[in-house]
Amino acid sequence: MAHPPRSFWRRYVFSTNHKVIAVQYLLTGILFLAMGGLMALLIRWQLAYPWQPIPLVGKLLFPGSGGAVTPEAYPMLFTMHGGIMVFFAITPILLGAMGNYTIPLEVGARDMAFPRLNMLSYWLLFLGSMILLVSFFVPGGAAGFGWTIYAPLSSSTEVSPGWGQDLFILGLALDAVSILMGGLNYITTIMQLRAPGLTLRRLPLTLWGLFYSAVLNTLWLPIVAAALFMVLCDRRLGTAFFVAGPLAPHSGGQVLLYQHLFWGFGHPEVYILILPVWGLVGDLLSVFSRKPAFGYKATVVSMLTITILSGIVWGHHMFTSGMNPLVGKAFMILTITISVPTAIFFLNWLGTLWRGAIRLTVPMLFALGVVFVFAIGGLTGLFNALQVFDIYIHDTYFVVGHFHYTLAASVLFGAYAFIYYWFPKIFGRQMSPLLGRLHFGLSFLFLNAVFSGMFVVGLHGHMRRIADATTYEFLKPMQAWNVWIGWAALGLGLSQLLFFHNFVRSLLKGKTAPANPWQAGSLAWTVSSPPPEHNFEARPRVFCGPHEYGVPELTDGDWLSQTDPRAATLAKS
Amino acid sequence: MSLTSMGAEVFPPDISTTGYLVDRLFWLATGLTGVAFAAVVGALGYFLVRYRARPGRRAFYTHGNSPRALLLTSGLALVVFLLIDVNLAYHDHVAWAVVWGAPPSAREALQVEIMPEQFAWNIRYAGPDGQFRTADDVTTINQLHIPANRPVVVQLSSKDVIHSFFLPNLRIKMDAVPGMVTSLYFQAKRSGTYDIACAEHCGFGHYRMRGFLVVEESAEAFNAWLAQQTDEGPPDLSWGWQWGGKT
Amino acid sequence: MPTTHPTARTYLAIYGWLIGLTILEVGVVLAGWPRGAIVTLLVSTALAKALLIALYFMHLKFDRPIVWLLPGIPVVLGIVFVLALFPDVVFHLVQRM
Amino acid sequence: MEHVAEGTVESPLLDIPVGKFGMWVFLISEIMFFTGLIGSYIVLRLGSTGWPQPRTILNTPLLGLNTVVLLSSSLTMVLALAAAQQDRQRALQRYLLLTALLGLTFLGIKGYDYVHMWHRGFTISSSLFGSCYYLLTGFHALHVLSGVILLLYLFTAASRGLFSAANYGRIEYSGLYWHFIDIVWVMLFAILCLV
Repeated sequence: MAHPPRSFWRRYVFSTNHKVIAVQYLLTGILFLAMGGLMALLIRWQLAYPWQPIPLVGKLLFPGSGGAVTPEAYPMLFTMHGGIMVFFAITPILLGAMGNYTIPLEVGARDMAFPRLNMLSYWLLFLGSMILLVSFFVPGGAAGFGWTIYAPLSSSTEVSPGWGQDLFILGLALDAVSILMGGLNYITTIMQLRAPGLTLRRLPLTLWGLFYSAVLNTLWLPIVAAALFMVLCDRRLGTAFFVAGPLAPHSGGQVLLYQHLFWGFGHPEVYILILPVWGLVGDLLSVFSRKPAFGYKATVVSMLTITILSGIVWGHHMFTSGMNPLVGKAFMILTITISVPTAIFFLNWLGTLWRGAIRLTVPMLFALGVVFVFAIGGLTGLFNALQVFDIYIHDTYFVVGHFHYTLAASVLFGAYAFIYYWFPKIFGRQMSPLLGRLHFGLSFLFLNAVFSGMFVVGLHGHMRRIADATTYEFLKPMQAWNVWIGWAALGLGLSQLLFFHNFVRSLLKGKTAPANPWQAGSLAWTVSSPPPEHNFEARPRVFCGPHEYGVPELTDGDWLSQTDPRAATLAKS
Repeated sequence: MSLTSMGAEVFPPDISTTGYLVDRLFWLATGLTGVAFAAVVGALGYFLVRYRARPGRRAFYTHGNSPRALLLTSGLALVVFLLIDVNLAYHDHVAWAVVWGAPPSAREALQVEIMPEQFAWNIRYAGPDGQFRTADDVTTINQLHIPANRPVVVQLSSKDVIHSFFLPNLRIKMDAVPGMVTSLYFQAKRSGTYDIACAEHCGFGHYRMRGFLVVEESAEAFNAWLAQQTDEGPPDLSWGWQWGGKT
Repeated sequence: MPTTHPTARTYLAIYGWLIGLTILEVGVVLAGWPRGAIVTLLVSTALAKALLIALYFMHLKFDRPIVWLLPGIPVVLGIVFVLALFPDVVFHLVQRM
Repeated sequence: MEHVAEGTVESPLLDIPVGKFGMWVFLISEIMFFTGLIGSYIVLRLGSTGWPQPRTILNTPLLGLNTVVLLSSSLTMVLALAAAQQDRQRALQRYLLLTALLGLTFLGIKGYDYVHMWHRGFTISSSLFGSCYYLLTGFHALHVLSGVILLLYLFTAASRGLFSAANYGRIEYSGLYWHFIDIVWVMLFAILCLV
């Protein structure tokens, strides 16, 4: 029986234990989630009441302008909001924390395949996030070219001179390396370290989601890393890879090339974040319907199909870019084919609920929330795939609403489902279900109010990334909606306080959690909460899939653990 | 600004000959996906109530891996794909042919070159000789005047970063990319003054990169305006390009 | 684990081929062959050299075929990705200012 | 790359050691990284007019010599692996050191080439070709440098007798990385420096 390292530093800070690293990721992610959320509130304030001083915090944040957002500060707000949310909030929570915590436990391993690489991965993320924070305080302020870093706005120092811009790219590059190292561990651990009997057909769906996500990262993140280095060269070494026209120092490169490289990664990124959520939802629906995941194989194959397709549809972000229109048509057709596998696993989710015995626990509520908001996000994606219509709504709030339904709402609910579900295992204490329900109800309400409002203003042509819609005559009728979205956003922000309260209070004095509070079948729930230093005293042996609920022959409960030898005769997976 | 103004029209007023195709596509997509959404949410709600956990209730033990289940899910998915996706893609294809696929001939159309910079729209007309980048060109800033009921072809490039030429009342936009020439065409059928917006983030002044599209009542009114502009002095010849190729 | 490792003699033979092909490459370029011929020849010699290194030095020839999957996927994807950019390159040339 | 001893692994996807699997996954992302760089170069080149003939600018014989140096280092690397597999400790150390020295030689010639080119006015900002040349070969050189550091570490480990006929995994996996760098150079040499 291994003991944890004695010294504080080796045990809690520079630990190679996947569970400690997961908690480090989780706390970092939650911190940045709060920061990105506050930035969103500043953005919504500016849009609701343009150039008005911000109450309470305005004088502190923008002393130069009497507490109002300035035209120079506004791009920094939305750039940092996007960059922080995607790379330093959602990625650390869903890939960093969920991946690190669940993978070794669920495959029955003592740790990740490469624990030291794992530690390095977190600390690179930490370094990247510190660089990002420093960038706020350098002369010229933080980056303001949008989280998509479109060249040549990003790549020419004539139009974006500040060092904050370089630091943003550097921070992202470090985060990319960190994610790649994490992905290497996830892929290797899931594929090579599975316990005896844990065949690929018996993996929890969460792990499939994490695996596909890691594969996408491994394949496409390096492409954007290369592009980011080229942007840095353009900025500081006088090259012109992505600069053309009068700004270019010599004959110049190609502006569109950057967009291809960026979206070559950028579109898979959507799936990188959503695939683990889909997997988690598949598992949670099964656990809390007390019923095997319906069509497990079809779900796994659908997710694989989407993983493959996601790599070849990036062009639908570029219908107005001046890209060859025939290529655009090909991208449109490829894009709509994604709805086939999506529909299949959606139907499988419904099939899991069908004739189940549904328990509406807090993680289940959030999982159902994902189903609801992802239905909206997915279906509105179809509007964006239609070339002619997309050209009208491209770069408007319709697109913002769409990707917030998929990337913010679904992924956020997924992150909360993960936290509420795994909290007892991670910390050995239970969260308050009452506060959890309240948190879900309010979040659900306000979140839909915010993002559906974005559809409305977007359809009216409200461009994204503009600081003041009242500049335009045609947007005058939309101002009331901006006010509405602003207050709904504040409501959404305030309801997250319930979560923070619940999280901290449960951490300190929540009820002690049993080893398996949810009566779940997968391997992680066979060990104590929190698990021992190296998870399993002996290598577990697996006899069935993770979703053996509602087994008819059983009299002592309705489910089988994956380690239950009776599964050899009773289980069908 | 009151809550009553929230009930405004979904789209800004359509002044183009083709915008109705875009709006129609939206309503069709909304109808089709609305049905799918209602079906999903309906099933979800029904299942949550009907199959909620009650004492003694045990779920139906099935893995849903049978060929019948697979046939059902993939069959339904395929039906959804054909009825919604393919249907919409077809209508998009048809609309594309009109909105983007049939540029007017050079003879009948008014040709305009636009070269935006941070944060203004430089607009150039060919002038009497019909040739661009000559001394009789007419250049304006942020003022795009066009005659009603005549096709207009715009070619775009950019002086510095990417901008996006967005005409919300005509339901079209196209990026202006440095080092490239992109183009779009349209025809306005209602006179008046409308907004030109920049739809691609181009720097801190992005939000105020507003131009004005002035649709003149008649060709005469347009020509009169154009003649007035030439009096202001020689146009800026540092930009502009010769028209060639297909448009 | 497959244990049929090649001998030092095989390695030396492969090395000989690699050097020979390199000399050929430099030779045709310095001799000033026509551009089309150089491109065709050099792309094929480079691919041949890369394949020799992968097969013998990286032991792919002696691994089980499924290991091929690992480098195979990104190589295929990379080629597809670059080819997908080609229509834009051509388009770009046509519309050049 | 160390990994937790797992005892018997009974259901891995591939029947290869964990370290080797991990190295291949790492190489996948490396392949994609260079795909991004080389792909950009191809697109930039095909999309521009008046690209110069590389041999009129670059020192082709010198680059050819450097190719031979790097190919030779690949040979010594596989010979090191063969020595480890046969438990020939002295030969193992010798070949590892030789490989590292050849890598350093490559970097030295590269540095000389850079300085020489730069003084002749061919810099990273002088033309698109210059930008591509320094970016691509620069990133390759960085990979060689990290490979050399890895090799020197392996050499010290070998001097302490850490490898044997039963334990040569790290030599093998590092070799995969080293040969991969070699392949990248072979491609760069042909399509960037010669064509």
